[in-house]
Amino acid sequence: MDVLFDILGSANFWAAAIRIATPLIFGVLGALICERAGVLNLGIEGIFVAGAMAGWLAVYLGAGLWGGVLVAALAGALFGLLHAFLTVILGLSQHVSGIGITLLATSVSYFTYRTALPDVTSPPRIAAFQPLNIPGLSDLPFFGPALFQQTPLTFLALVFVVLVALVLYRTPLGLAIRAVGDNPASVEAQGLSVVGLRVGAVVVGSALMALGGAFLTMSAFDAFFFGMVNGRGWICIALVVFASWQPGKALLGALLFGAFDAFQIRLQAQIGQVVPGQVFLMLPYLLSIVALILVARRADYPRALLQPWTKGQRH
Amino acid sequence: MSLRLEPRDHASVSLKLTVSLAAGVIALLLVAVPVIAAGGTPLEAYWLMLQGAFGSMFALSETLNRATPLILTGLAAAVAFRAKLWNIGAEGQLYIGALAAVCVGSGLMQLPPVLMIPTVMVAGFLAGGLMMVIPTIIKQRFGADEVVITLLLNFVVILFIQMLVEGVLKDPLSMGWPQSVPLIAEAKLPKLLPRLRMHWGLITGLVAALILWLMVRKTVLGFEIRAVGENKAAARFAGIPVDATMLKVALISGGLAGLAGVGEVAGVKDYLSSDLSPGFGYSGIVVAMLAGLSPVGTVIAAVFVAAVFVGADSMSRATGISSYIADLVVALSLLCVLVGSFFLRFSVKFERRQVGA
Amino acid sequence: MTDAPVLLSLQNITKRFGPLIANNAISLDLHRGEILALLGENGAGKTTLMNILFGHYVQDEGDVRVLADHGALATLPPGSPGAALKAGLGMVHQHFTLAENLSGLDNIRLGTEPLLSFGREATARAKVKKITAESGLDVDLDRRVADLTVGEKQRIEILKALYRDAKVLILDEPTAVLTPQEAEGLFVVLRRLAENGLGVIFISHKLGEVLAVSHRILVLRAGTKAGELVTAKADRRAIADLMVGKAVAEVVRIPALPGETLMEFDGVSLNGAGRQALSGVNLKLRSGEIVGLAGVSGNGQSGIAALISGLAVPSSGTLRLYGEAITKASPRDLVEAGVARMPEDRQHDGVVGTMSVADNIAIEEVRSPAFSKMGLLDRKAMRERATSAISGYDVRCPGPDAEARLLSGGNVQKLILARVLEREPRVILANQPTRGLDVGAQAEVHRRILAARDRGAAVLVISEDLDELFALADRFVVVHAGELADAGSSESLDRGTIGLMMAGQARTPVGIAS
Amino acid sequence: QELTKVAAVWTVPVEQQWASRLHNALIAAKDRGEIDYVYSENISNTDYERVMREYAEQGVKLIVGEAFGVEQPARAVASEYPEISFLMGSSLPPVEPNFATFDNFIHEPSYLTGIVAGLKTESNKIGMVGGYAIPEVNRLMNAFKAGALSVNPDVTFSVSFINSWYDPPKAKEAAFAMVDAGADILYAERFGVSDAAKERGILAIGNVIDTAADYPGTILASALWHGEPMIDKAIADVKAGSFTASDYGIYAFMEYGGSSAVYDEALAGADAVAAAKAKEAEILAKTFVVEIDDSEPTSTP
Ligand SMILES: Nc1ncnc2c1ncn2[C@@H]1O[C@H](COP(=O)(O)OP(=O)(O)OP(=O)(O)O)[C@@H](O)[C@H]1O
Ligand SMILES: Nc1ncnc2c1ncn2[C@@H]1O[C@H](COP(=O)(O)OP(=O)(O)OP(=O)(O)O)[C@@H](O)[C@H]1O
Ligand SMILES: [Mg+2]
Ligand SMILES: [Mg+2]
Repeated sequence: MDVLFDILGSANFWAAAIRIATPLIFGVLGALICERAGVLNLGIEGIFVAGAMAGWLAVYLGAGLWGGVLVAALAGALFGLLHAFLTVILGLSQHVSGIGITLLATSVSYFTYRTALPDVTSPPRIAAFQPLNIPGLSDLPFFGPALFQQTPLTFLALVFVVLVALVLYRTPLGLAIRAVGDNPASVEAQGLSVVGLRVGAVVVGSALMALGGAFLTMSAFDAFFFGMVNGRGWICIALVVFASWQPGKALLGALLFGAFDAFQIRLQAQIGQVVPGQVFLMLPYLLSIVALILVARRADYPRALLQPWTKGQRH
Repeated sequence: MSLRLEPRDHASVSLKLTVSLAAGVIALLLVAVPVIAAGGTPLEAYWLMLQGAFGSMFALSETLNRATPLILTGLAAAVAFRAKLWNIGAEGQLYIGALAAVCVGSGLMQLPPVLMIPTVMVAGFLAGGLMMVIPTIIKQRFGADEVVITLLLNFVVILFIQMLVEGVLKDPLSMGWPQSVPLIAEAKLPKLLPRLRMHWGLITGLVAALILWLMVRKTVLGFEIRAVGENKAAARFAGIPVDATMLKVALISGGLAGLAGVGEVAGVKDYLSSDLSPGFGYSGIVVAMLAGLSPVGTVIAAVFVAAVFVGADSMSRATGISSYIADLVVALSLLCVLVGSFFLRFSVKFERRQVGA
Repeated sequence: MTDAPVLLSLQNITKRFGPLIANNAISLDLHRGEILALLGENGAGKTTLMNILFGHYVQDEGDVRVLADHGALATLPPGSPGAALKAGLGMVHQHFTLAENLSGLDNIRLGTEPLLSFGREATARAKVKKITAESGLDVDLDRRVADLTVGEKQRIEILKALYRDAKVLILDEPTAVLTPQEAEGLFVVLRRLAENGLGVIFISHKLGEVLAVSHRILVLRAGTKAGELVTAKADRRAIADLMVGKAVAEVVRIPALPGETLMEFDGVSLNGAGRQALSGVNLKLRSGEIVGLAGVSGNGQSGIAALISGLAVPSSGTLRLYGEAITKASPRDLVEAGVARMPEDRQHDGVVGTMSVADNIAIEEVRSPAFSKMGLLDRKAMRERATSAISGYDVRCPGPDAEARLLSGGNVQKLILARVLEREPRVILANQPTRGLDVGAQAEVHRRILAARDRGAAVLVISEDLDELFALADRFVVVHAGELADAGSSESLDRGTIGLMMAGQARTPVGIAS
Repeated sequence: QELTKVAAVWTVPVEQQWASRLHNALIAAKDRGEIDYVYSENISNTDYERVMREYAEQGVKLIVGEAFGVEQPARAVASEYPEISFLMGSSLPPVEPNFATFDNFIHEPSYLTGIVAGLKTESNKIGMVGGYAIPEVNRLMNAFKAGALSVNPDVTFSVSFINSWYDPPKAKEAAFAMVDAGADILYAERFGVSDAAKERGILAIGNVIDTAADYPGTILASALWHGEPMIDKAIADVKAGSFTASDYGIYAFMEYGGSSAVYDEALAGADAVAAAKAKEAEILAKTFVVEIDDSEPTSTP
């Protein structure tokens, strides 16, 4: 019990939870935007890799850090555009296209990395984002180190949560995105472009996912490694459902996941392995399933998710 | 000039062939980009890919060996997707099937091969099936989305397997490496040809495809699965037991993925470890969709995907191009074939339209 | 009327779907303040024409011209709903185009404000309130559309058009899903709007409505313009003949000879989902008799239908079939016991669109020896049954292997009739049997139901169309707020009485009250 | 004259510390013009046998790789190609006539870095972060612990495994957790751990490769593995036709120059380095033997 309170009472634990959650926040927001518009984007895992690689490589080749962030977002947007072309414009299977994008984005990133840097034997480093020191806030006792000593990308992620929520619930654009994910005919009948809205949502959503990847190589770490995304994209797909497609709950879900991970790492470090480590690693997934079961009945599924739309066709 | 799309009712065989061929050619043209970027010559690369996939008995056997689990996971996805049961969990079901095979086939009981092999297969089938039945029940009871649950269960299962092969199932003779005790000789699937890795799992896959084909076309169950998949409300209204049908689909789907796992341990590896499958479960989804969910098409698509991978991988070795190109070629081929499927559903017409002044 | 300026002009519109010519060189003019009714059989091309007008479809030939601000007709760019909306066209689609996850107000606002702004919800609300006050289209603007009744959804659809200051309002079968009262309310609104200068195009299969509300009638037949009439000089027969191309025979009902009770509701209650809820319902369905169930939609009709269909079980009370309690019967049990069920929503519950006509005809009985042996399908028997059903019930389709989704609504209904009546059922549930069907198809369905009754079946007809109930029912029951009241024999009833009972203002028919 | 063709089959990308030591040694041999070197990286165990066979069919003379996950099939391939020499990382014994084995036995320098860490720690808490608890990792961690305890019995250890070979952000998080729990020295089995040490201003012990330059002021000492003695010996044996199915693992021992300990004297202090060097001399003189313990290391209770 003491250990529990020790861990939960330490500012570093909360800082770690937020840090671990950051890439998930980007990813879950991106997936949420796509799905709200009616497009499932299983390309997320690959888009994470592409963002991680492209952003890092840009900085390694001399771009500034924010330039790298931009390049990562562009890379994500590009794969998003491909996914949108296949699923929105051609109306092809969102499952297959998504898995294809993951395969493509991952292999293109790995291939590019290896072909661009054939002879590295120790991964080259960049000067990554450093935690900000916000005068006043960062120095607060407990709350300073817990909340306000993060890198700029973490704050960017939080800004995006607010921004996405604002756009979704407070602007006509958000109204249109929510409508197109529920019934594209409603949007078309009101003179808006179903294709335009969906393509836009997938492109922007994918750019956000790529920022999740960029965080890994430009903030959480300072080098690119093969396999370093390690399933984080898939977790976001689950978190979106957990969050019932709402940005606020998405943030909560990502933070919970981060907190759990930070907690199990600390528990292992402090009291060793009382049970096999895998049990802890499994728990977030099992808890997500339990949470899903609890929220499922109330979840407000975008009804047009997975449904292609072709103008002039009966649906 | 305007461009317009007209849905097709039917795609003729010759159209299908033309489209597949065109997709293949375009994929190859695209592959030239990374090949040239890595300093290779495309024509040589194409030839080496073909050689690598089909150029020798060994190459062919390797292609078919890789296709074996893909056929089974592809069928698993195809049968579930037909019923609109989105099973993304074939990867986990594969591992659970393999786990069951190891549990019953590593010395727990002694039976002659004629009995042992079927026992191992049935165990793997049931275990994999159960792994899909559970999320299906959860979906029916609580309305929780099966895409996410099956996806999440993949991670749970792999961690569970890691735990077992580092714990109770760990082979005391493995020098500390996390792997299970091996299967006994009687439980192993015989090889089809000496010195080649192809094994009886391939036959299992082909037979499964045949049975599914019959089921879809000729049986009441197949009829009911179609009805439930296409319109649940109408099926329920017409008196088809929707939930029971879904559970049958779940059992078959998970079971087939479980059989893929059995094939990998009993036919290829002999023991279980947490790296048994390089994503066969996920590739199965791709295979099934490429095949348009048709059982026979699944076999063809599985061989195609396997050949592309094995051929490209082998090409990378012969040319010194980074071996990551293999996945890149698979991805490009997949997307090209996917785009091709668009032309099977729609005909594109260019025409002049009269619009008065 | 024709002196008023032309608001909208269609010029030689032609539209082909593959080999089919859905619209063949159709021209029409719509004037200010005019209500134009567009009539035609199912599949005649009405919806297609309106979809072209509104930019959902792109015509192959011809022009759409709309009165522009400068006072002359301007050609609309084809295929752009946005342009149509801008030009002042408003459309109420045959199938709702609402986002169910949004509120009514949000559906109305959708697409009317700059996308990247903070929106003007308050202004929008005020404007909608003003329109509702003027038109009488009252509806809760803040409820999620998913929670609204079909009538309310219909009103939201109309408000969507009016909100954009439409000059022309197109309504594609707006009354197909409305109760008579709701429809009457809509007509009042339409007349008022027309008086204010709006041009209205109104599609309906209900000739009574058309005669009551329109100024002019345009009839389409198989994609071509079959004729144009001034309403004041038209009558039912003439219109029907113009639509079908031949005379439509009247359906006559001979008095019933009720026999034994086949199905009985004995104090049946049903909890749960509001619109399904029933309390203490008593109802007897007797051999050789048609019972008509009247009621404003959402008062429990769907509960009664669900019970007879086997989709729900009573939470208390007893349901009896042939004298035996069947409190836990599944749909399959009921089918096997000889209960024929026609679903309310035929596209949703009646057919599996991507399966063939033959499959859909056999679907209730695939497990019976007629269509399968030892789990293997007997495809030949299925096709034979389908072939005979197609000719026997005049199901217009390319053949038994055609996918059911390609059939029009009327033909889907005939397919379902063939499926359930071919087994000579003893109890029949006909739920909205002719909703959206043209006059010819309606007559056909009515004839079939009456024939089944004459054969000795017990029939329950649920309909929101009182004309239909009076044409079919021997006896009336009325449902209000989950309670069922017996209204007695149809000969002794009039519309006013039924209307009062539907509104819950009388428990028993006036005059029979104790 | 044709160069001796050598192929390597790696289950990990060649950046991975372990593979990189041998990969570099092979590249060096190639650059010296001794061999023609080809390799495949990130090969899954399912594909491993096929890749071995493809190289065998291409007529290479020596195949270097890791048989850990594929012991049986690797041995089967070797037995089918007796004219080819196989030098495989393996936990099992070699097989005549052509299947030689090796492993990274750098427990000796690990022990020495343990001595430095044991003397240097002030909080008496050392954090250790590993990938998976497999023998190759366990034996180094255990030797390190033994070294530290030999000079400072009060040291306690926290051990955690991240269950991945490649997740530096995660390794970094695990390391942060150690620091939060009071560790002032981190044993950096994986990439990511030294980053945490540097960021929090504490010390780290390097493993397998020398990363001191990447983390100035952080790496106290490192236990290095040198692939060259073994690779060069194997190449020479193949060229001379004298390659035998022996255990090449011994070439990782300090006496063959296969491993070494390096210290940052400015950080470690002269005393600690002297103590370690004294032990090193004993090891080289074979008066002291570092125990090989492959069991899973655990945190001090
Ligand atoms: N999207 C489409 N693709 C192909 N054919 C179509 C399409 N829409 C309509 N059609 C064809 O056009 C014809 C006219 O259909 P339409 O929907 O206009 O009929 P309608 O007059 O509105 O019928 P109803 O009274 O049943 O609403 C149909 O017979 C159909 O074959
Ligand atoms: N996707 C489609 N492709 C081809 N034809 C279609 C398609 N959808 C509908 N149709 C055709 O359009 C015509 C009208 O269809 P619609 O759904 O409007 O039927 P309906 O008779 O109006 O039924 P309801 O009144 O119940 O809506 C039908 O004849 C049908 O063949
Ligand atoms: Mg219509
Ligand atoms: Mg209609």
